Amino acid sequence: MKDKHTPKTAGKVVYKLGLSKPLIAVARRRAAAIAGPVQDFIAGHTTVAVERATLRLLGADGANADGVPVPNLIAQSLRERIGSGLSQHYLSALLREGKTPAQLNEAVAAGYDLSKVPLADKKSLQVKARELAGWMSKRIRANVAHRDSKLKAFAANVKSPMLYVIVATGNIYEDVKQAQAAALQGADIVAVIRTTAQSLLDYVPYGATTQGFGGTYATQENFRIMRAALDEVAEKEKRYIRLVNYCSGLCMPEIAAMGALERLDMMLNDSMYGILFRDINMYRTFVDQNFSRMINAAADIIINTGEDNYLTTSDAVENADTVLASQFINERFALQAGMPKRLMGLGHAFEMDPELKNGFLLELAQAQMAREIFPEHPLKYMPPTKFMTGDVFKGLAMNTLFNFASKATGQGIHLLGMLTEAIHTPYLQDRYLAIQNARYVMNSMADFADEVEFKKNGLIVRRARQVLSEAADLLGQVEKLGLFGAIEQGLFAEVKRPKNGGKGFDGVAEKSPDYWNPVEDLLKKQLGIRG
Amino acid sequence: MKDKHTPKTAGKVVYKLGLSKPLIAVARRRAAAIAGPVQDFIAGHTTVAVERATLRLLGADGANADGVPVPNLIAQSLRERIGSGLSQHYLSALLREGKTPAQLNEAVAAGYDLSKVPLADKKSLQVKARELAGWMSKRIRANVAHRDSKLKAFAANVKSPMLYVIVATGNIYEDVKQAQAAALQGADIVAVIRTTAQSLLDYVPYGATTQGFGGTYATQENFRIMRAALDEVAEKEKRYIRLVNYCSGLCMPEIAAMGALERLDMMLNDSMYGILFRDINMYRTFVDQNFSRMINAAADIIINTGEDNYLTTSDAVENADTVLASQFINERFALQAGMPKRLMGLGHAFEMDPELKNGFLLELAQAQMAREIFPEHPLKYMPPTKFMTGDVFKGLAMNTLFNFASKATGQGIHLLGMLTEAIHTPYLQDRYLAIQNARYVMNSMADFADEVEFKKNGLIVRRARQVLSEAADLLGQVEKLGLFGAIEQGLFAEVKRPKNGGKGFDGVAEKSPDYWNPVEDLLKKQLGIRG
Amino acid sequence: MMVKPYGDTLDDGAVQLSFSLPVPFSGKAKEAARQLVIKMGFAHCDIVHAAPLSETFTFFTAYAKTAAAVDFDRVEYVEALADKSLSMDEVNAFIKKNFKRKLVVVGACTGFDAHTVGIDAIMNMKGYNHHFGLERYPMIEAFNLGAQVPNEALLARAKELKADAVLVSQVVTQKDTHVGNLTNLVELAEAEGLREDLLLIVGGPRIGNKLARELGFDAGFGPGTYAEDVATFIVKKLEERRSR
Amino acid sequence: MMVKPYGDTLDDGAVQLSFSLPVPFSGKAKEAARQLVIKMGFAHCDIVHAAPLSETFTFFTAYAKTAAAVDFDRVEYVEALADKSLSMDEVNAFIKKNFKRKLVVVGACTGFDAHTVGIDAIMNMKGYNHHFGLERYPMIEAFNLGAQVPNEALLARAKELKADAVLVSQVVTQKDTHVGNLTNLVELAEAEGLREDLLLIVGGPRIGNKLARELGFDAGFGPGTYAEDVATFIVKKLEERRSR
Ligand code: B12
Ligand code: B12
Ligand SMILES: Cc1ncc(COP(=O)(O)O)c(C=O)c1O
Ligand SMILES: Cc1ncc(COP(=O)(O)O)c(C=O)c1O
Repeated sequence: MKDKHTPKTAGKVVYKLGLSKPLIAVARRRAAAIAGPVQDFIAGHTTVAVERATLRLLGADGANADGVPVPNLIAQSLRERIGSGLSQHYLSALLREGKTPAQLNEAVAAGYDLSKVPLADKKSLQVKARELAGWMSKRIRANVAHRDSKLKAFAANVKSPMLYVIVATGNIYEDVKQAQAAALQGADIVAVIRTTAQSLLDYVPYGATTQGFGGTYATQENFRIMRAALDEVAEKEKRYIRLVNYCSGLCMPEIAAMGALERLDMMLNDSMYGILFRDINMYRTFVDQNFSRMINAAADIIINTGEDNYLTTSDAVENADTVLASQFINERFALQAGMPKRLMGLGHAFEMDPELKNGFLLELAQAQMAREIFPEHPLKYMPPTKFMTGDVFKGLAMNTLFNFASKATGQGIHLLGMLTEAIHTPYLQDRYLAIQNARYVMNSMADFADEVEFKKNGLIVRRARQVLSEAADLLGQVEKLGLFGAIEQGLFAEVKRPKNGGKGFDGVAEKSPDYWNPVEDLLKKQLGIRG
Repeated sequence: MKDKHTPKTAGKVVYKLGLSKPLIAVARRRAAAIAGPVQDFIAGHTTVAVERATLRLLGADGANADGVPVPNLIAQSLRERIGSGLSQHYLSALLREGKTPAQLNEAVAAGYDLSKVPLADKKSLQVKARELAGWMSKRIRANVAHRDSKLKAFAANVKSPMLYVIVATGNIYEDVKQAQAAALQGADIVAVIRTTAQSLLDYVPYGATTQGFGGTYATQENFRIMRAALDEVAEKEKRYIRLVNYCSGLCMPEIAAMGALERLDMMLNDSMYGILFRDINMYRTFVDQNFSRMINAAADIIINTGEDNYLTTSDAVENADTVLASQFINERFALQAGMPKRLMGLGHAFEMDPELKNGFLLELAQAQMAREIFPEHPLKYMPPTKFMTGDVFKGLAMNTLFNFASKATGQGIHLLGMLTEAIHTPYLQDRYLAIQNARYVMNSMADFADEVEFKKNGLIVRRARQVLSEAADLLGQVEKLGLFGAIEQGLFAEVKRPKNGGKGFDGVAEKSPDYWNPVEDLLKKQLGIRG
Repeated sequence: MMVKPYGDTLDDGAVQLSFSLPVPFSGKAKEAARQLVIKMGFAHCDIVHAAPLSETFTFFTAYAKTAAAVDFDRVEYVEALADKSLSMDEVNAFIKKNFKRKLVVVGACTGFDAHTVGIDAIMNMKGYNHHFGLERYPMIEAFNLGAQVPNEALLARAKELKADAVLVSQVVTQKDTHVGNLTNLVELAEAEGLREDLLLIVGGPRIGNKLARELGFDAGFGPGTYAEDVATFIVKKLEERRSR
Repeated sequence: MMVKPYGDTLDDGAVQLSFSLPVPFSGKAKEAARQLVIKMGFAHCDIVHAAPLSETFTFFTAYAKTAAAVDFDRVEYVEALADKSLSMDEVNAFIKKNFKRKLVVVGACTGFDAHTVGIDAIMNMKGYNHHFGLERYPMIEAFNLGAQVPNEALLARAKELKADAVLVSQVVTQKDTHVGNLTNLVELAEAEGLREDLLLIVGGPRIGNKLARELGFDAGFGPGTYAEDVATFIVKKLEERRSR
C-alpha cells in the first residue's frame, strides 16, 4: 500500500550529535548483507504457523470441543503437506462441500478431515482463493480506512510521544475497565499483555478468556472485545486509542492475521526476540517474522521491536551497541517484508543503573542517537524496569527522568513506567500516576528538544558516536559469521542458540516445487515485493 | 574578617545566557542608589532589638520567673534611654556591683533595676567593654575556626549543591532525632523551623522547648542542643552539618547574636521580608537587618534571603523581576553591612505553575540567570511549595524536576522539597524520600550543566534577558520613589506598607549624640566598615 | 452497595501503605512491619521495600489487602452546594432580584494563621485561576481583613458593618489548632447574639462541609473553591432564610 | 518493646495510604474513603487527595493514625545466616578443610518462570554487582539449568549429579503461583526420598527465609542476595549436618 501518511507517529527530530552519515550508511549496508542470506532461506521455506495464518486469512477459525483451534486441526491432519502449502486443501474442501468457511470450520471442529479431500483443479482453486483473499483484503483495507479516518478526525488530540500503557489482569473484562480508564486519563495506546508462556503455545486459544497469570490470553475474541471498548472511549475522548498485542512466539503469523482482521494498531514483533529470549528455533522465527510483517504492513500496523529485552539481561552501558545493531537488522528485515519506515517502531530502553554517575546523560545520548539514525521511525522507548525495586518513590523519580528523556529526544511511542514495576502488574491507580506524571513532565519541558544543544565533543555526543561505531563493528562481525552463526556464537544478548535447536523447529518445512500460497502472493503484490 | 575562603558554597558557574554586563552593572548601581539613603537612616538610628542584641553579646542572658528574658527586662526599665545605647548601663552595673555577667543576669532576673544605676565613667566603661566584647569576639572567632577546620577536614564529602532540610516537630528533642536521621541520610544543612508567629514576639524565649505549632521555638538553648546533635553526626559521617535558624522578625539582631555565639552556620535573613510579609515597621526592619548582618558577617554565617516568599503570594512568571530586583537590594544591604559575597545566600524559588507549558524551561532560565548574575553567591534555591497539593505522587515528580533544575544550574544551597508539603511539616520518611530523590537525580545528571547549552536567542535565553531588563526597570522606578516610598506604594509582593505603620515601630529610636555601642564599634572595625 | 479498594480485580482490597518504625533496619524489622500491617486488620501484606532512616528507624512500603468495606449508599455527605454554582453575573442578578440591596461579606484568616492566599483567592478583586473574587462582584461589598485576625476583632467588624456573611480561612491545621479556633468563633458569635443574623462560612485545604457543619458553621469549602461557589451558597442560603 | 509507626512524634501512629474505590469522584466518595480507612481500624484519617480514574473509579491518598502496635521483642524472625557471610575465598577454604571434595550445586528457575537474571546473578561466572557467582568458586561445581525447568527435571538432574544443594528461583508470584510450585518441589523431593540428602534453597524478590522455611525449604533468600551468602549458608549447614 502506498505510503500516504505523514509520519505523525515519529517525534520531531532535531539533529544535535553530528553522527557520521557514512558510518550510518556502512551499518545499513552491513545489515542488508546480514539479512540477505536469511531472506533467501525464508524465500525457500514455510512453517506450520505461516500456513495456519494463511488459513485464518482465508476464513479458518473456531475450535473443537477440546479447544483445539481449527487451523491447528487442519495442520495436524495435513502435517506432511506443509511444504506444499495448506490453503489449497482448505479451498478444495470448500469447493467440494459447497460450504462457506464458517460452515467448513464447524465441520472441521466436528471431525471433518481435510486430508481426505482430493485437491480441486488449479483453476477453481485460484478463483476461490481470489474470492476469499479478496474478502480478507477488503476487510483489512476497511480497517485501515477506518483507522485513518479516525486518526484524521481526531488529529488535534494526538500527543507526541504517544503514551502507551499495558493492562494485564488476566481477565479480559477486567482489562477492559482498566484500559478504558487509562484511555480517559490520557493513554494513547493500550497493550494487553499476554499470559505467562503463551508465546510457547503452538496454537492460539479460542474465545473470550478470564484466567491468566501476569497477562491475558491473546485470542481473536479478546482482540474484538478490547477493540470495541477502546473505540467507545475514542469517540468520547475524540482521540483514537491504539490497541497492541504480541505478534511474537510460536504463533507469530497467526496473531498478525488476527490483528489485521480485528484492527489492532500495533504489534510487538521482532526478527530475533523469539530465538534469543524464548529459545524458539531460528529458522522458524525468521520465516515467521517475515510473513507476519507482510501482514502487519498490509494492515498498516506498527510493529514494536524488542531491543529493550537485551538490556534486561545485559548491561545497558556495555551492550548499547547490540541494541543499535539489532535495530539495523530489524529495520532491514522489515524493509524486506515490504514495510514502510513509519511502521517500524524500533525498540530501545532506559535501563541504565540509577546509581551510575551521568547515567541520565548516557540515556539522552542513546535516545537521541536512535532518533537521528531512524528519523522516520516511530521509536518505541521502554521505561526503566530492571532497576526498579519495591521502593515505589524512587521508582517514580526514575520514571520522571525517563519521561523527560523521551520528550527531550522526540521519541514516538512512549511506554509508561509503573512505580510498582517490581511488585505487580499494574493496578488501576499505578497507570493513572504514570500518565499524570508523563503529562506533567512533557508539558513542563515541552520544547526542551528545540531549546537545548549538546556541547561539541562533550560526553553526550562522544557517547553516541562511540555506540554507533561499536554497532557498526558488531554488524561487521555478524556479517562475517552470518546471522545464523552469529546467534549460535552468542553475539546477541549473551545467549547461544544452536541452529537446529529450540522450539518449533519441526514446524519448519522447505517449500516443495508445488508450493502455493495465494495469500502470500496477494500480499507480495500489494506490498510490491519481488520474487 | 578577611575573605580567605574559596566560595565552596556557590555551585560551579557555566555562562550560557549572554546577559548584558552593562545592564547588570546598571542594576547594581541602582540598587546602590536605592540602599544609600536607607543606610543613612540606619546610621542615625538604633532599635530596642539592636540594643538587646548588644547586651546579649556582652553577656546578658537568662529570664525571670515569668519567662521574660533579661535583655527585655533591661530594655523595659531603660525604655527612655535606648537612643543613647543600653550597653553602658549594663557595663556600669557590672562595674558597680563587681559582678560577672552571669551574676548580674541573675540579679536582673530577680528584680535588680538597671535604670537605678548611675553611669560609670567613660574610661572604665571602655575598659570593661573591651574585656567583654573581647570575650564575645574570641568565642565567635573560635566558632569560625572550629567550623573552618571541620569544613577543611571533611572537604571531600561536600556536595554541590548542599542539601538542606527542615525539622519542625515543635519539640527540640524530637527535632534532634529527625535532624540526625536526615544528616545520616545525606542532608548537609538542617534548619529548625520556628513555631508559628514567633517572628512577631518582641523577645526571644528562654530555655529548651517542647511545644510549638508547625515549628520549634528559636531559643539559645535549643540552638545549643541541636548544634551538639549535628556535631555528633558530623564526626560519624565525616561531613560538617550546617545548622540554620531564622534571623528574622522583631528579634532579628538578637537571633544573630545567639547564632554567632552557638555556632549556627546559616540564617534566614532578609532586608525587607519582615516589612512585606510580617508587617513589621520598615524603619525597624532596616536598622535591625543591618546590625544582624554585621553580626552574621563577623561570625561567618551565610544568610538566606527571602525572595522565594514573593512567589508564594504572586505569580512566578509575572513577578520574576521582583525576585531579581530584591536580590540586588539584598546584595547591596549585605555589602553595606560588611558581608562578603560568599555569605550571601540570595533566595529564589521553583514556583511556576506545573500546568504551564514550558514552565520548566522558564525555571531553568530564572535559576541560570541568578547563577550568572551572582556567581560568587551561594544561591538558596527553594522547592515548589505553592503548587504542591495532597497528591504526593505528583508532588514527588515536581520535586524531581526541581532537583534537576538546581543541579543543572549550579545552585549552592538546595532546599529539598517534601512530597507532603501541602499536608504536614515533614515526617521522618518524607525527608528521607527527598534526600534520596535529590541524590539520585543529581548524580544521574551530574554534569548536565557542563554538557548542555541553550539555543541562541531561544526561549530560555530570551526569558532570562527579559527578566533582567524588567528588574533593572523596576529598580529604576524604586530609585525614583525611594525605597521607603516604593514599599509604601506596593512595588514589592503586591503589598503596601505605610512608613510609620507595622509592628515594632515604637522600638525605633534616633541615636542621640551620646549614643555609644562598643559592640557595633568593634564589629565595624573588624568588618572594615567606615563611619 | 458495599465497596472495597480495587487494584486489578473487583473487591481485591488492594491498598498501598508506607510508614516508619522506631526499630533498626533488619529482616526482623521487615517481619515486624508485616505483622503490624496484619494487626491493622489487613488480610495479606507484602513489605515490598524497607530502608534504614537512621540507626534506630526504618521506613517501609507495603502492599496489602483489606477485608474492610463501606456501604456506599449509607455514606452521609452533603456538599455545601447541591447544584452547580451560579456565575458572577448570575449571582449579581440574583441579589438584585431577591434582596434589592448589596450584601456585605467580611472575611479573614484568623487566629495565628497568616496564610492569606486562600482567602485572597476568594475575596480579592483579581481572584484565582481566572475566577474573579468577591470584591469584583457589583452587588457584594467585600471586606478582607487579612491575616492573623483575632476572632473578637472579626466579629466586632462584622457587627459594625452589618455583615450578612463572615468568611474564615484556616490553613494551619497541625495538632488540630483550627478546630479550637473555629469552635471559639462560633461560641463567641452565639454569646454575642450574632449567630442568627450571620452566615458563618469557613474554608481551607483541610476543610470540608462535613467538618464545618459539625463545628457549627453554615458551610465549609475545601481546595479548589472559587468565589462564585461561596457567593452562590451565600445568596441561596440567605434567600432560603429570608423566605422562611 | 511495643512499637508503633512514627511520623514526627513517638507513637503517633502515622501511616500513609493510597487506594482506589469503585465509586465516581465526588465529595461523597472522599467521605466514603475516609470512613473506609476508619473501618480499617485507623484512629484518624485525612483524605489528602482524591482524583477520578474514570467515570466509575476514584483514587485516594490518605494520611492516618493507627493505634496498632507490635511487640518487637516477640517478633520471631531468623535470617538464613546468623552472621556475616564468608568471602568467596573463605568459602573455598572452608570446603577444602571440612569436606575435602567439591560440593555440587544445581540451580534453576522453575515452573513457568523464565526470569533467569536472579539465578544467573547467583550462579553465573560473572555474578552480580561485582560479586562473583558460584561457577567461579573453585570448590563448587555449579550447574545452572536455566529457565522454565519443571520440578521433575530439576530433581532428576540433582539426583544424577549427586547434588548437595538445589537452588530454585521464583520471581513470578502473582496469585501466589510460586507457593504451589515450591510446595510441589518439596513434596516431590520427599516422595523420591531425596529430601534428606539435599539442601533445598529458594530465592527471589518476594522470597524470605520465613516463607521458605514454612514451605519446607532449608532457607530462603530475598532481594540483594549475593553468591557468597548462599554459599556460606550451604557450607555451614552441610558442615552442621555432617558433624551430627
Ligand atoms: C504559601 C505558604 C506560606 C506563606 C504564606 C503567604 C501568605 N501570605 O499566605 C508563608 C511563607 C508566609 C508561610 C508561612 C508558614 N507556613 Co505555610 N504554606 C504555604 C503553602 C506553600 C501554600 C499555601 C497556599 O497559598 N495555597 C494556595 C491557596 C490558593 O490554597 P488554599 O489556601 O487551600 O485556598 C483554597 C481553598 O482551600 C479555599 N479556601 C481557603 N480559605 C478559604 C476561606 C473561605 C471562606 C472559602 C470559602 C474558601 C477558602 O479556596 C482557596 C482557593 O481555591 C502551604 C503548602 C501547600 N502547598 O499547601 C504551606 C503550609 C500551609 N504552611 C505551613 C506552615 C507550618 C507554615 C508556618 C507555620 C511555618 C513556620 N513555622 O514558619 C508559617 C507560619 C505562618 C502562619 N503564622 O500562619 C504548613 C501547614 C501544616 C498544617 N497542616 O498545619 C503547610 C501545609 C506547609 C508544610 N507542609 O509545612 N506559608
Ligand atoms: C527482566 C524482567 C523480565 C525479562 C526476563 C529476562 C530474563 N531472562 O530473566 C522478560 C522481559 C523476559 C520478562 C518477562 C515477563 N515478566 Co518479567 N520482569 C523483569 C523485571 C523487569 C526484572 C527482574 C530482574 O531481572 N531483576 C533483577 C534480579 C537480579 O533480581 P532478582 O530476580 O530479585 O534476584 C535477586 C534476588 O531475588 C535473589 N535471588 C533470585 N533468585 C534466587 C535464587 C536463589 C537460590 C537465591 C539464593 C537467590 C535468588 O538474588 C538475586 C540477586 O540479588 C521484573 C520487574 C522488577 N524490576 O523486578 C519483571 C517482573 C518480575 N516480570 C513480571 C511479569 C508478569 C513477566 C511476564 C509474565 C509478563 C508477560 N505476561 O509477558 C513475562 C513472562 C516471563 C515468564 N514466563 O516468566 C512481573 C511479575 C509479577 C509478579 N509479582 O508475579 C514483574 C514484577 C514486572 C511487573 N510488575 O509486571 N520479565
Ligand atoms: C518482541 C517481543 N515479543 C514478546 C514479548 C513478550 O514476552 P512473551 O514472549 O512472553 O510473549 C516481548 C517482551 O517484551 C517482546 O519484546
Ligand atoms: C527571611 C525569612 N524570614 C523568616 C521566614 C519564616 O517565617 P516567620 O517570619 O514566620 O519566621 C522566612 C520564610 O520563608 C524567610 O524567608
